[in-house]
Amino acid sequence: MRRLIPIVLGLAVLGLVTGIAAIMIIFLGQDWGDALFWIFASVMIGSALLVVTMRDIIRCGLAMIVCFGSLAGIYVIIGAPLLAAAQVIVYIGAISVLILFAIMLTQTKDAPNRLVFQTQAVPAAIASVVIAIVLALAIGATDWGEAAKRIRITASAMSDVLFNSFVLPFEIISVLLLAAVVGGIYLAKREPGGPS
Amino acid sequence: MSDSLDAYLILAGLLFSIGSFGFLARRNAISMLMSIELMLNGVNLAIVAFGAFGASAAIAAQGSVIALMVMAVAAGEATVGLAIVIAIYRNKKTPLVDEYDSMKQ
Amino acid sequence: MSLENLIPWLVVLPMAGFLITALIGRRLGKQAHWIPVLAIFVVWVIAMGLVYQVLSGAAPLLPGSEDSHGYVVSWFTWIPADRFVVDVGFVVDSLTACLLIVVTTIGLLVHVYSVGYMSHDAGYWRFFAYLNLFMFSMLLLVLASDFLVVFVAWELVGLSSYLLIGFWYRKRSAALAAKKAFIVNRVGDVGFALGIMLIFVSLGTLDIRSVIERIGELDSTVIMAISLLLFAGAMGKSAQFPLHVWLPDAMEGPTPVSALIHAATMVNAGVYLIARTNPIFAHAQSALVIVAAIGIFTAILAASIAMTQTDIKRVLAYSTLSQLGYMFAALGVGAWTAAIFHLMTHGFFKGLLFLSSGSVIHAVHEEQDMRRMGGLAEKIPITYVTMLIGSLAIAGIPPLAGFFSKDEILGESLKLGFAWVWLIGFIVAGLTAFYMFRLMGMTFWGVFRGPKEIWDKIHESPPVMTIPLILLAIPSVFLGLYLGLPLGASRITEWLAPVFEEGERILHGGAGEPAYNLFGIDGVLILASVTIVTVGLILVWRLFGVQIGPIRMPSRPEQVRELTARAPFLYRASLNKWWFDDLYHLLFMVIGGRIAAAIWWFDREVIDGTVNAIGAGTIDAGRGLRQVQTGRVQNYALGIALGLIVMAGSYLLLAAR
Amino acid sequence: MSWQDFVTISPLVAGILAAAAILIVDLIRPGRTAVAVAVALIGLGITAVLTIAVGSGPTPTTAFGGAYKVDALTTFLDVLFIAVIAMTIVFGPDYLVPRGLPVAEFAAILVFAMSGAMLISASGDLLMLFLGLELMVLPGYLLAAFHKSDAYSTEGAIKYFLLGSFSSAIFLFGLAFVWGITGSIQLGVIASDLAAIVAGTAPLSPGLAMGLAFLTTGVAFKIAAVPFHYWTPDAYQGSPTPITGYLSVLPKVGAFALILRLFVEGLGPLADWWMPVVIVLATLTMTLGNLVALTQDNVKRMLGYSSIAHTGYMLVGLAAWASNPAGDGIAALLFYGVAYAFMNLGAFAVIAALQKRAGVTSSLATFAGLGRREPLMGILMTLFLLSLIGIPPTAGFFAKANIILAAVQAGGPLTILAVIVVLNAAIAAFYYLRVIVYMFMRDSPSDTPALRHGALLWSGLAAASVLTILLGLFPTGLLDAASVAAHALDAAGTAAQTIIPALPN
Amino acid sequence: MDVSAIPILTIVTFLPLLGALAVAVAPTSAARPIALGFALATWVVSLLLLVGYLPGRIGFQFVETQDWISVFGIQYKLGADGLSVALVVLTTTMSWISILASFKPIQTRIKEYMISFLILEVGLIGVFRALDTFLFYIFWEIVLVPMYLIIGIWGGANRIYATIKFVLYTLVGSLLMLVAILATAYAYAAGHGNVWTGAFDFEALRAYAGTGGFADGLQLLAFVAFFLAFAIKVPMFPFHTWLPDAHTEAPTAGSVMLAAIMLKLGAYGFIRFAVPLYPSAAETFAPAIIVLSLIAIIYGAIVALVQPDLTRLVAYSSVSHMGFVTLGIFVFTEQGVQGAILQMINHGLITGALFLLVGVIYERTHDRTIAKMGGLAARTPVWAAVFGFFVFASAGLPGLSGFVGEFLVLVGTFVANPYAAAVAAFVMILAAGYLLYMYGRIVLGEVSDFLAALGDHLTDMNPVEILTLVPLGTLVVIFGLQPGLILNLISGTVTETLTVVGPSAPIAIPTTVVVGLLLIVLVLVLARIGWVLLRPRPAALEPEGGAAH
Repeated sequence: MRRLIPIVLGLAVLGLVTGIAAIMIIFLGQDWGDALFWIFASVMIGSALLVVTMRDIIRCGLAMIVCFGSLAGIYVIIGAPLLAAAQVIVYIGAISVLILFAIMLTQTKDAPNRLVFQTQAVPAAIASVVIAIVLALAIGATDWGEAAKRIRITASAMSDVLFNSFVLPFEIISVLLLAAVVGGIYLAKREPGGPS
Repeated sequence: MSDSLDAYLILAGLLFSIGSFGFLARRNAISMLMSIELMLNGVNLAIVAFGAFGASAAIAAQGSVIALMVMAVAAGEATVGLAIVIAIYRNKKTPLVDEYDSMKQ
Repeated sequence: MSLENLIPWLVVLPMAGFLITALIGRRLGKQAHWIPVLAIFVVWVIAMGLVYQVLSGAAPLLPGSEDSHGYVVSWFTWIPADRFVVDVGFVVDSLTACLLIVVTTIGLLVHVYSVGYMSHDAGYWRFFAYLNLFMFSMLLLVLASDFLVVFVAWELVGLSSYLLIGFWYRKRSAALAAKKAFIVNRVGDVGFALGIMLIFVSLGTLDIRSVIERIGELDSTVIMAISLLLFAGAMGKSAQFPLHVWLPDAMEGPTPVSALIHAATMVNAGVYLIARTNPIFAHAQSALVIVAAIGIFTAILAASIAMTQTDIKRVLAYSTLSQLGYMFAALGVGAWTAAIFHLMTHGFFKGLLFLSSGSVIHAVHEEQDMRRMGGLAEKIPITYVTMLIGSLAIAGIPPLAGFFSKDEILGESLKLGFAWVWLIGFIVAGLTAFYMFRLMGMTFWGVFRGPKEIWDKIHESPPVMTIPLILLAIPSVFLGLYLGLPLGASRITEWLAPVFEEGERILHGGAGEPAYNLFGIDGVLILASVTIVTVGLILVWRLFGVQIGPIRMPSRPEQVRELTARAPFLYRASLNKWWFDDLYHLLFMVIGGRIAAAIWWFDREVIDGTVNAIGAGTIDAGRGLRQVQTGRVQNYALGIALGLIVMAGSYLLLAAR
Repeated sequence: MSWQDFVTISPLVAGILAAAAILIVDLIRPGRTAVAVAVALIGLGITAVLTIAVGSGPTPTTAFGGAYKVDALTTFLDVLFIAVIAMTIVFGPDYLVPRGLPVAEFAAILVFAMSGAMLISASGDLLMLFLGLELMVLPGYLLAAFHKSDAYSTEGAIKYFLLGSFSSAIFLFGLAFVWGITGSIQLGVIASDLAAIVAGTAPLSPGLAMGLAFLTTGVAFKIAAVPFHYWTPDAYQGSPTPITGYLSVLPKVGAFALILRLFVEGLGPLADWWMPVVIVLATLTMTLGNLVALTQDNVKRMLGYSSIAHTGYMLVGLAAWASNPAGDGIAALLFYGVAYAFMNLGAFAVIAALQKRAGVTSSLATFAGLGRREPLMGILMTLFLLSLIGIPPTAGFFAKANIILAAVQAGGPLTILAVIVVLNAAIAAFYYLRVIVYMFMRDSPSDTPALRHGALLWSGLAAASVLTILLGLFPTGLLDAASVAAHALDAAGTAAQTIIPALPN
Repeated sequence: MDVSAIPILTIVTFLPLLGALAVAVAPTSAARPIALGFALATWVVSLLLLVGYLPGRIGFQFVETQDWISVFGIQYKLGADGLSVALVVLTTTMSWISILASFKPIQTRIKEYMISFLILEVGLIGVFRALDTFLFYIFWEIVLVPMYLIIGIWGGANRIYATIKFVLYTLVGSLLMLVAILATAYAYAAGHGNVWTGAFDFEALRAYAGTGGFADGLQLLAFVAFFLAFAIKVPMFPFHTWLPDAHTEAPTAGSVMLAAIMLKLGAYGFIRFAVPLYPSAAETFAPAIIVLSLIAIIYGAIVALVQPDLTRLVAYSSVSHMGFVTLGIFVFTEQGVQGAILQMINHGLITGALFLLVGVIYERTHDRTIAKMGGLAARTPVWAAVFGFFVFASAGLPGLSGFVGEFLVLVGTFVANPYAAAVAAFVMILAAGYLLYMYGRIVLGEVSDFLAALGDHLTDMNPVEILTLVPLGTLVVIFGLQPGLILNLISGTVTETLTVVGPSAPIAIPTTVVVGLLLIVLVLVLARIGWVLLRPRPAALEPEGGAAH
């Protein structure tokens, strides 16, 4: 049962957040965008926290998928639907699956029972909190000279950039992936002589 | 709220720090890898946000294209990383990174 | 060719003799003595020629002087360091002549004597080589015209004395004595060297004659400093208190060496130096007083020690000290002529005494302790007679040589207003007679106290040894008469007048010394000294016996014992040489050694320790920093994160400025 | 993309094609060491020719709207990269083959990494910089793990990989900030924007400060500057020795290329802000590197720490430029990079040669009596070590002198830094000399037989040693090239000040 | 004959290098003759310098200039004045003597030995030749490596500690000097509109310094750096502790070169570079340096008094003697500098010979403990005689070369400060003390049991050994009787040196210097005590017990 607690908690949080969102819309009269942003944001952060805290690594993987999903949602809100799609395809479709496979490959039975955290979890927590605070302060204190309204990114604009000014990087990416794959195959393939 | 750049940036910052916490605190190589992915996504969010609130449509497009490429790179990194994890798992029979300390000082 | 051109040969010949003998002497074996002896003989001939020329006034006048005859030869430039130029040159004036007489004559005789004395020694050739080296150095010393060259010779005689004292190097005591002699001499030499530097710095030249001419230009304190520094050098060479400790030990050397170096010649170098530079000292009268004081103190100190020594050579050594003290006292009071006079007479009779004692030691098979001698008079008559003459001479029995010179010193010091010097010298005269005839008594009279079998084998030394004794005995008798008469205007006085007139003028402001009147003060003084000597003689004869012709007394050991028991402190003090050796040992060996050890500790532990500490500290720092590298990725990552935070903070600060 | 663009990037293309060619040839003729090496060297040769051809053309030329830019610096660095990779490939087989490791993949991945480095040296905007960096380091991770059946190799690799991607994320975040501030990824534009910002009286915005912090951290990690150096010793010790040599040179120099492009050309206007940080980093880096190296008994690990120290020396050159752009700081840095590359590669090659027989460790004891066993090897190692110490007449000496000269020119705090440099050099001498002590003043524990080494290795060593000596005796040529390259950079920087902020195409 | 036509300096400098190459390719059996041959050839050529050199002239002769690293105006510039001619001839002489002397003792790795020895000679000659500060530094460092190998490979039991100490100690100093050299060069360039031409050219720099070109701050710092480098090499108190270790561990020939030539590098550096380039700084620091020299003179002698080991004793006597050199240089008086240079050469000859002689005995007894010796005069008379000769030469006996130099230094010092001279002169006693103590202890007295036990192994000197010492002895006598030979050679150097630092008459020694020194000593002692408390085990430079080989 104990292993369900985080999920229950997660659902509770989810409910709470959606509730707040509903209240925001119905009573405070905020527009849908803000509400969705709020929901996605909280879900993303929540699931991210689960990713880094949960004991069972498989659930971590699942939580990560949730996290990436909600990030995709945020991309939509920010006005980059194409990117959101890419996010879904690349991360949820590729990377997460890859990671889950890896988890399967490297799991030993007794893995979950061991300590989840390093002995240095507390200093780590402090450090990352400090980083977060510093970042937040800096961001808040900075005038980014940003435009008042965000711009929706059309597919055409994106493809234009991608295939005109960024064609070279695009090719480089392919090379990079090629190198990665070649090496990855070499490393992952089991040697006849090597250890099993 | 959804119209302020700061909100997105702070969100990105949070994601980044959570990822870094995971990286610092987790023992399992793969969960560290996942944490790195979280961090990268945080950065991505920042990039996209910067673009979206940029001066022109071109910049906005640039932003999301860059984010796209970052994803690709992340994929590449993940491939390499997982390959290495598998390789070392063969040698050490454990995914727990803090047990890989045969070389120190 | 005139004699002038021969002067360099005086030093060249002995040097040549030294080099040749040193290189091939080993092969010559028992013939090794020919070259050295020959060299010295030639030297003697040349020297005598020079002496005659100079003293008879046949020699040309010295440049820049109206009445002193002599030769000045400059040979070659030694150090041409732009302003610091040193020429090797020679000056032969009457003072040098007097020294030449002593040095070459006794030198020659000792060479001959050694042929016999050393005949059985393995290092025969070595001995003669060293002797020639010494002759070279000594002649250079008395001939040199430049302070620095004198200093060179000064050191070289020290070297040869080192080599000869340590001649029997297998004897640890000999080696130590040699070292002691050299080092104690070095102490004086440092003073001498500093004096020379001061002279150069203040006058810009080191040529003795010009220095003496221009010394007046300097202010009195500088002159004072110069004189004291020079005197320091003299103290070292002439073994004056407190640097006297080396001379008695030097008796470890072969007896001819003691006779030549440590009685007749080298130890006189100090006297010569001060006499040579008399105008400098004349300018610094308080320095002269110090000279007088130290001299006369040494005289009585040494005499008091000599009274109880039992080693025949040590007795003579202390008597040498005492007589040198006389000479310095004379120099101090300004009776320079008297000093040189005593130097010459003492050179001869002390040389005689030493050679005779050598003959005695030879006879009793290298035994030096007088308590194992006695009654040797009948066995070795020649030695006995010569030694008796020597003793009488040193005791100051008229008309032997010692009488005149010593009487001159005492008289002058009283007349020049140094009553205290006279008084002490007066007492010392008595002591001298005492210890000399104690020696005679214990050695030649009474009964033989050594083992029987030796007694049977005792025989007179070979002629090659006895003839030098006889030759030395002659001047011991007549030299005083020859040089010291006529009383008041003695021959030596007029010889040396040109050398000392300058100093005399500065000292007494030209006021010549009071006329000599035999039937006045001087006569009284003569009587007085004769009396004190007689008292001394009678005392010693009553205690240790005597057998001279009609005068016959048995020795009375029990009275001696009684006497020593009555004044135990004085006796022990005298016996232990007033504990000076022990004091120095404590100061320089024990305490000095401790200090040196402490400094070495400082070097090892502190200075080197610091160096090593820095090295080790660095490595320890490395060891410490290693620990950072735990080998765990998360630790590394945390480190990076912290680095990031610090970096962010510092950039924020920088940005805010 | 026009034909001209293609011509401009032809060296890069050639490099990538070379890598591909190696793989293809390996597919056709698997496991043929000689063939793979031959193909690789030919490919590199072509790449070099093209590089020089393009470089000797009119520079600076740009392609793809300024994304790719060839100037004297590019050519200088590219030639160095090609040389380094060629040497590494030459040194590889002697070590790999006895351990049954494939040379073809080795060579191919190396060449990929090289093209990444070339990309950095030629990139004109942030994205290219980032991609180039990744293209350079990803193969690095793979190579570190190349001996995949060896626990040490993989352990070093995973440490390297995890920390590396961590720092990449940080670096990327920094880039994001800069992009956000300036709204452009073009280095030139960035430079001029920042110049405008600096010209304005307002202090730097916190966001920009954060961006700087993240960027500095990222690159500091890549060049292994203290306190971001932790991965270095472990990765170096674990990797197969020839690869350690590679790791100690190419990624480091590549990262410095990144610094030159990003910090000097792009963030140059902010020099006043990052100079103090660089000074502190330099001091920490060289001091800690040397101190810890003092106590190492494993030569590979020791050289790892020493490479950290050398990073510190190079940073001094950077700081010198920052405080006195008119001086020779960058030229000194470049010269140092070249000298360091050859002497370090040489040293590692000797270690690799000693480890020819599998199972031989790289501990100091391995070197005992080497001077007796293999005199030539010993002498070569001595040469490289002396050069690393900085004893004349070797490249290392002149490089160090050059750095010090630049620092002295800058004056002020840099003078103190110069003194720290020489004190460090003295400390360093100790542990380098220890190796010589073992080689010449100790006897081999058991009379291990002298190994036979391939002509390939010898030729590589010959090249390294000759360069090490020649650069010390006649450094003028390289010196001129370096200063030309450096001035190209200055020109770019100054040009940037004048560019009107403009968007790509 | 006219030797100005041929690049004789280059030949002299690099002939040994040629020899090294020849040895490298030749078979081991031929190593010795080839090495000796080249050393002798170098010697002969260097004698041509004596022939061709025109003494008494200001400035350098045989100058060869060749652009090298034009970017910074670094040149390959060689030249010689009297001082360097004298020192180079000394170097070449000692080199072939040492090579000859190491024929018998060195039996392992002969090729490597000879090669390092010849390279050492290259470096040494180069240092005395270089007229370009950068080139000078390069030669300066080149000297280190072969010496490091010579001590480390062919040395005694504790050789590794000694050799590493030697190298690190020297390196620290010389690296700081490098910074100073570069800073000076830059100051020059900056003073000439950032034109580097001549920035490393010694003559240009000296001229510029003469015009007061270098700021005082730079002068002080640079001089301190140079001072460290040279003071460590000399070695001056308190930087001397590497010397005894190096001497005790080095092979005989190594010790000879170390004592005879390498110690001179520092003194040469002072005269050639430190003083002319930074005159005002030199005058500022002179009192302190004088005090240090006095300490070195007395201190070295006192420590020598209690040394149990022959080589250590001679090493500390070197410290004392070299103190005279630095003293003479920094009193800035004519006699002082002349004496210093004489002392350099004489110390080279005499101490070199002493080490050779100690080596002779060591080779037979494999021991240098004074306490074990005794009565050698009886067993090895020739050795005893020669040893005695050099012992007295070292004690500064007049007529031998040691005396003149010392006395000139003393006179020069007396001009500047009589009390300093008095202190220095005091060493005459101490020197006699430790030298005669040693001589009496090992040569005189009865044959010690240790030596007696050796039986016939303890043979007297063989012809080769005598051959190595004859030239030294001859020179000692010649220079003792005719110091003018050297004085004329170096007069130009002396006047030139003194033109920049005027013989500023009496140099007062401020009490602050003395007090400061005492304070430092106190601090060090306390530190040492603290060290003992904190870290009982003795600090070793070799962490992994490499010291105990």
